[in-house]
Order: sequence, then structure tokens, then C-alpha cells
Amino acid sequence: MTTPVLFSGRARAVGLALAVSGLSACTSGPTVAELDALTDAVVKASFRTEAQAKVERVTQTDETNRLCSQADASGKPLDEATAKAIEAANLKSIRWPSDGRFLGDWKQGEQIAQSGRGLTWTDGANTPNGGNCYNCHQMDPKEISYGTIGPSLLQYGKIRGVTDPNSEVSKPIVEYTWGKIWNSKAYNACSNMPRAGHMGILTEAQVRHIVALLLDPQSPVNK
Amino acid sequence: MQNRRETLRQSAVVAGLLASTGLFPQWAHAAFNKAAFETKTVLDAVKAYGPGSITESKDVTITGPDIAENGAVVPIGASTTLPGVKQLLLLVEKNPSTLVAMFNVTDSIDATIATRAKMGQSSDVFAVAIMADGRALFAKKEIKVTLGGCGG
Amino acid sequence: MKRILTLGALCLGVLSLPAWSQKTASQGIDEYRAMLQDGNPADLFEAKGEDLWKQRRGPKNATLEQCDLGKGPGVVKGVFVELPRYFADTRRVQDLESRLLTCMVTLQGFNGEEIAKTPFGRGEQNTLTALATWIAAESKNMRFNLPQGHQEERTFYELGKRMFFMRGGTHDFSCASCHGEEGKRIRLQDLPILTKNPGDGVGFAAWPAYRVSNGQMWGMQQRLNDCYRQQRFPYPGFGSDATVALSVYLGVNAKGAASVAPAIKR
Amino acid sequence: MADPMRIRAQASGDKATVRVLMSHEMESGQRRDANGKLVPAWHIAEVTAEHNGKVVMTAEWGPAVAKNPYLQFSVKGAKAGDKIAISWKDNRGDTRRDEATVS
Repeated sequence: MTTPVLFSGRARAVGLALAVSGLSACTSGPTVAELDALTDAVVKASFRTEAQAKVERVTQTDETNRLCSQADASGKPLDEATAKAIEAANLKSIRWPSDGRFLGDWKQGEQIAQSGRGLTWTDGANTPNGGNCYNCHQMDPKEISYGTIGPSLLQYGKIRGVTDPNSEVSKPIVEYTWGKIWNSKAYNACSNMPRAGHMGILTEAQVRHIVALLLDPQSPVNK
Repeated sequence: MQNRRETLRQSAVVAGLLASTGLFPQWAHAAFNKAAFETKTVLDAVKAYGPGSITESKDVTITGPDIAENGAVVPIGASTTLPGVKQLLLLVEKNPSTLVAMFNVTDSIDATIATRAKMGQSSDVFAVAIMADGRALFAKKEIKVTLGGCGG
Repeated sequence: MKRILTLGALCLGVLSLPAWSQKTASQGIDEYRAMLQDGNPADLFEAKGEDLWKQRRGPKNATLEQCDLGKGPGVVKGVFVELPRYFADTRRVQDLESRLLTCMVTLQGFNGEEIAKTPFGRGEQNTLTALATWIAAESKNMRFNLPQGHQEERTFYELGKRMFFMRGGTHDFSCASCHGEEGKRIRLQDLPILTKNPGDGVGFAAWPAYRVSNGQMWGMQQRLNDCYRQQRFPYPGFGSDATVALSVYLGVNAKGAASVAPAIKR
Repeated sequence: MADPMRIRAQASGDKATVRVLMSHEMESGQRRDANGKLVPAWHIAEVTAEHNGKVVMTAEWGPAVAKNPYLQFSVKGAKAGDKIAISWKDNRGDTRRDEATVS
């Protein structure tokens, strides 16, 4: 190369220079497939591991993320069959509570819902992860600092008629709630919501507390 | 408006000259009252400047937002229309030390000053005017502190 | 990381404000933000940046006054609203900060790789931030109009779009998770939609900005870096093609938006 | 040496509004470093304002004044062309003095 490599990683500089200079000769511009390949090369060259944030988090994303990203970028939603297949695969991966207990302590659930900590490269590896719930959802009506990316969960259990979460009639709602938190993509292939259990963000015990926050009649969410 | 580049160039020259000739202002005008800045209550902070009590007054004004998105920077101000004000104090009741700033007011300025404070939590914020006759008059206002998005 | 301890504690449990209705709270915050507009500490960095541009520095003891930011050597006014763009001499699409670094290397003889590796807020990274602040300020109120004439600029737009929609990390977040829809917010923070022009002085048209939460001046590179941090992504290299491509996507989408940079932010 | 201040002084009627930005950490003394040790307070402690060489205001500041401090006040009788000087001294003894012309 005649121009100085200023600060780029060697692999990136070479890879991209070849790819881009090859493309620039072509007046019609790169094809979609070429751009997709170029994107992979750029991602690989641009990101690096920092503390617990390993580079594999972007170089080895799963099929669900890959297909949803492609759909988002193209502006065309996934076809029905692909969406169903993604949902089925994610549903299969849900781990149900090992002891059959779905509900924990809503007070601890509130703390987890409030916390946005964990898993960034500046968080200590031993920091307990938060649920980030309030970043996107309204929950306890007393908390006015809530986000609106997800739907309001005000009165979540009450409006679904859950008066006794341990009763047989409540079972489908209780299970859905657990499943949605554990792996949101089981119910909506390209949901914006993280897969808290599936991706190891929250522990089984933490998910139990969040379920309680949403479904316990004593929880402020249902008051 | 003043040309900033010129201002800066002038400033640097002036600073240099003064540094070399020892003409920095007399700090005696504002000898730092360390004790006042270690007090834990509004009254104790005022006492450090003389007055033994404080009285609420409509003639003193505290300005600030009702809610501060971030406690690291909270715009607050103190003013009074009363003649004979000697000092203006700004205080945040629930900070580890209450006193934020004290201004010695002369006849050459309006008794109106504004700055920005740090607030550790929601708190009453006080403006106190210490008068030439020794009275200390105050106004207070609650400022709520919250934080916006919080990704960790 | 710098954080006032007492404020750090708040971050875990954002204060609940029971007595406040939703409307009053957001009005109160608007009032708070308006109060901060007068007296933006970014001014301090702007003045420093102008000084650094004209100062003889580095192994070659040279100024940056011959630096070409896209409109010819030494032209500063108006360059900000047309970056990133393709540069023939480096044969790369570069944003303001990576281009400034090129000039620090070629004109002043600095070690570019070393500066790129320096963490934000230290050493010569502070120089880049101050320079970017001043150069952005010289285009204040001008409207974004990134060039898309060169094939590589168009390729970078397409790459940037893919970066914007790329889900990953532990939380499956992409940029679009937060910035793909109109009228959303995280907690009380309004989120600009970045797939189109979000309006004057919003999103791409607001950085570099002074952040009151930590008292730091941030350029666009650091802003994107922190987006990726919060997305739970791995670390994007300074001036990496991923960040430059993303900037091209945001900047082209912001066509017509007036720049308010350097802004003041929460 | 500390970075320069930014001083804007604008005449309006029979007075001039002075706005000052100072470059200073204003370390609170409440923060702990990575090792859990308290970082000592480091703040501007004394401020002096002069109009054409005459002291018109002095101030004492604690560490609860926000980082990169902002100060606003109005000087009576100041008109275009007059000089406004601001000086500060911090609790470590560092000082800075800058001057601006009223516009």
C-alpha cells in the first residue's frame, strides 16, 4: 500500500482495502451479497474483546439475530415460515423452573427491574446483572422514570385476571410470563426484548422474582 | 459581540504580565472560610458568617429547576431586591456539606448571582442573604434529582 | 471511570418521584435543560481546540493549518457538515476524528496507531476531542449535506445501514432497538429516530457535546463507543470502519438538519 | 497551568451581564477511586471579580460547585470597552486570571 496505515488493525486494512478497491471499479456498486460479506469483514476488523465483552458477541451471533438483522436492514419483515421456525427453536430452548416454582419475591423483582447493570465492558464480571426492565417498560406506577420501547406493564397480572398465581386457571399466563422473560423470541421472532434467561443475563432465581413483580397480586404493579 | 480570539489573546497576555509582576488580586478579600464549608446544616453554615438565626423572607429569591435530570450540574441562583445586602449564600440541605458558595456583594453589582451546584439527591436548596444589620434572610425551593436513561 | 459517589448510588435505583405527574416531570426536565443552554462548558474545549490547531506540535513541530478536512488545506468552515467523506490521499472514507488523526500523523509526525489505542479522555485523545469541538463549532447552524458521489461513500452508507440494524451482544440489541421508531424513550430520555432526519440539532447533529453527567467533552467516536458499550457489544476500535460507516449512515440520513454542535447533554 | 476561562461581558442599559466558564475538575471529595480510596477534594476556593481594576465581588466556593464552573452576575455602571477581570485560586494554590472587554 502506498498510503500509510495509520491506526487500523492489519487484517482490517488489508481485507477492506481489497474489498473496497475491488468494488470501486464497478460502476453499478456492490451486490447485496457482496455488501453482506463486506459487513462481516468490517465487523471482524473493527471490534475487539474488552474485559468480559468478548468479540464473539458480534462475530458469532446466532441464527435468530442474523435473520432478524437482515430483515430489519432490508426493510422487509421475515416471511411467516421463517418467523415461525425461529419462534419454535427459541421456545424449545426455554428452561422451565427446576423446582416447579414460577414466582419469587416481587420486592427483589423490583430491584432487578430497576437495575441496568451488568455485562458491559465496564461492569465488573461479578456485578449482579440487572433486568433493565424500567428502561423500556412502565411497571410500578410510583416509578415515573420508565421507558416506552416496550408496552406498559401496569396492572399486568390484574388485567389478565390473575388473582391466585398458583391456581390452575392462571397457569397459562404464568408460564407465558416466564417464557417471555426467559426467551422473548419464542413468542415474537424479532422482538426488541432481550432473551434474559436464554442469554444468561438473569439467573433462574432472578427470573422468578421478576415474574412475581408482574403477577403477584401484592406487587405494586397490580395495585 | 466580542471577538473570542482577541479576548483569549488579551487574557493570556494579561495573565502573563500579572504573574510576572506579582499583581494578582489580594486574596484577603475572600479568605476561604474552611469551617463554613464543613458544616452540615443551613443554620450552622450561616452561623459561620456571623448571624445566629435565619428568617424566611419574600424579598429573597432562589432560582433553580423543579427537577434536575442530573445532580452533577444543577443551575441555581440567589437574589434579593433589598438594599444593604452583604453576602449571598447558596446551600443544598442534603449534601454532605450544605454550603455550596458564598458571595461577598458590593454596591457595584446587582445582588443577583447564578452558578451551578452538585446535588447528591433531591433536597431543599436555600438562598440566604446576610444583611449589613446582621439579619440573615432566606428563601428555599425543593429540587428533585433524577437520572434519565441508565444503561449501567 | 469518574462518577460522584453519591450520584453513582442513584444510578442503581433511579429515584422514584411519587408526587409528580408524568407531564410535570418532563416539563420540569425541559426547563432544566433550557437553563443549561446558557454557558455550555463546551466553549472551554472549543477555545482549546482552536489553539491546538494553530500550535506547532509533534515531532515535526508543525501546526495543523494545512490539514485538508475535505474542502482543501486549511479550510475549516463548513467541513463538519460534510463528514465523513472519501479522501483520495488515504483512499478511505474518514470521519472528522480519524481525518484529524491523519493530519496529526502526516503534518505533525505523531504516532497514529498509538493515539488510536489511547483511551478517550487521555493524552492526545483530548487533543482530538478539543480539535473536533472547535471544527464542529465553526459549522454551527449549517445544514448536514454529506457527499455520496464517490462509490465508496455509497458503499459505506450501505455498510453503515447494516451496522445500524445489526443485532448482537448478550441483549440482542441493535442501534435500531432504541433509535428505529418515532417517539420512544429510555427511562425519561427521549430517543431520536435515526433512520431519517430526526430534526435540527438532534442525534448526529448534536455531537461533539459536553456531558453534564460526567463533565466530559465527547466527540462522535466516543458517543458511538458508549452506544456499543451499553449495547453490550465488544469494543469498537477508534476510527474503525464500523464506526465510520455508521456515521455515514447517520450523517446522510440527517441531510438538511442544522448542526448545533457542540451541544450540551445530560 | 490551568486552561483559560471564557468570559463574556455584555452591556445592556446601565449594567453589564458577566458570564464566566472556568476549567476545573471540582473534585467533590466524596468520590472513591478504583481501590476504594477517597479522592481528596480539589476545588476552586476563592473567586474575585474586578471592573476596571476595582474589586466588585469576591466569593468562596466549596467542592459542591459543579465541574467546569459557571458564574453569572451583573456589574452596575459597566459599559462597552470596560475591562472585567476574573481570578480564581483553588485549594491546592493554583491560580488563574483572565480578562475580557465589555461589548
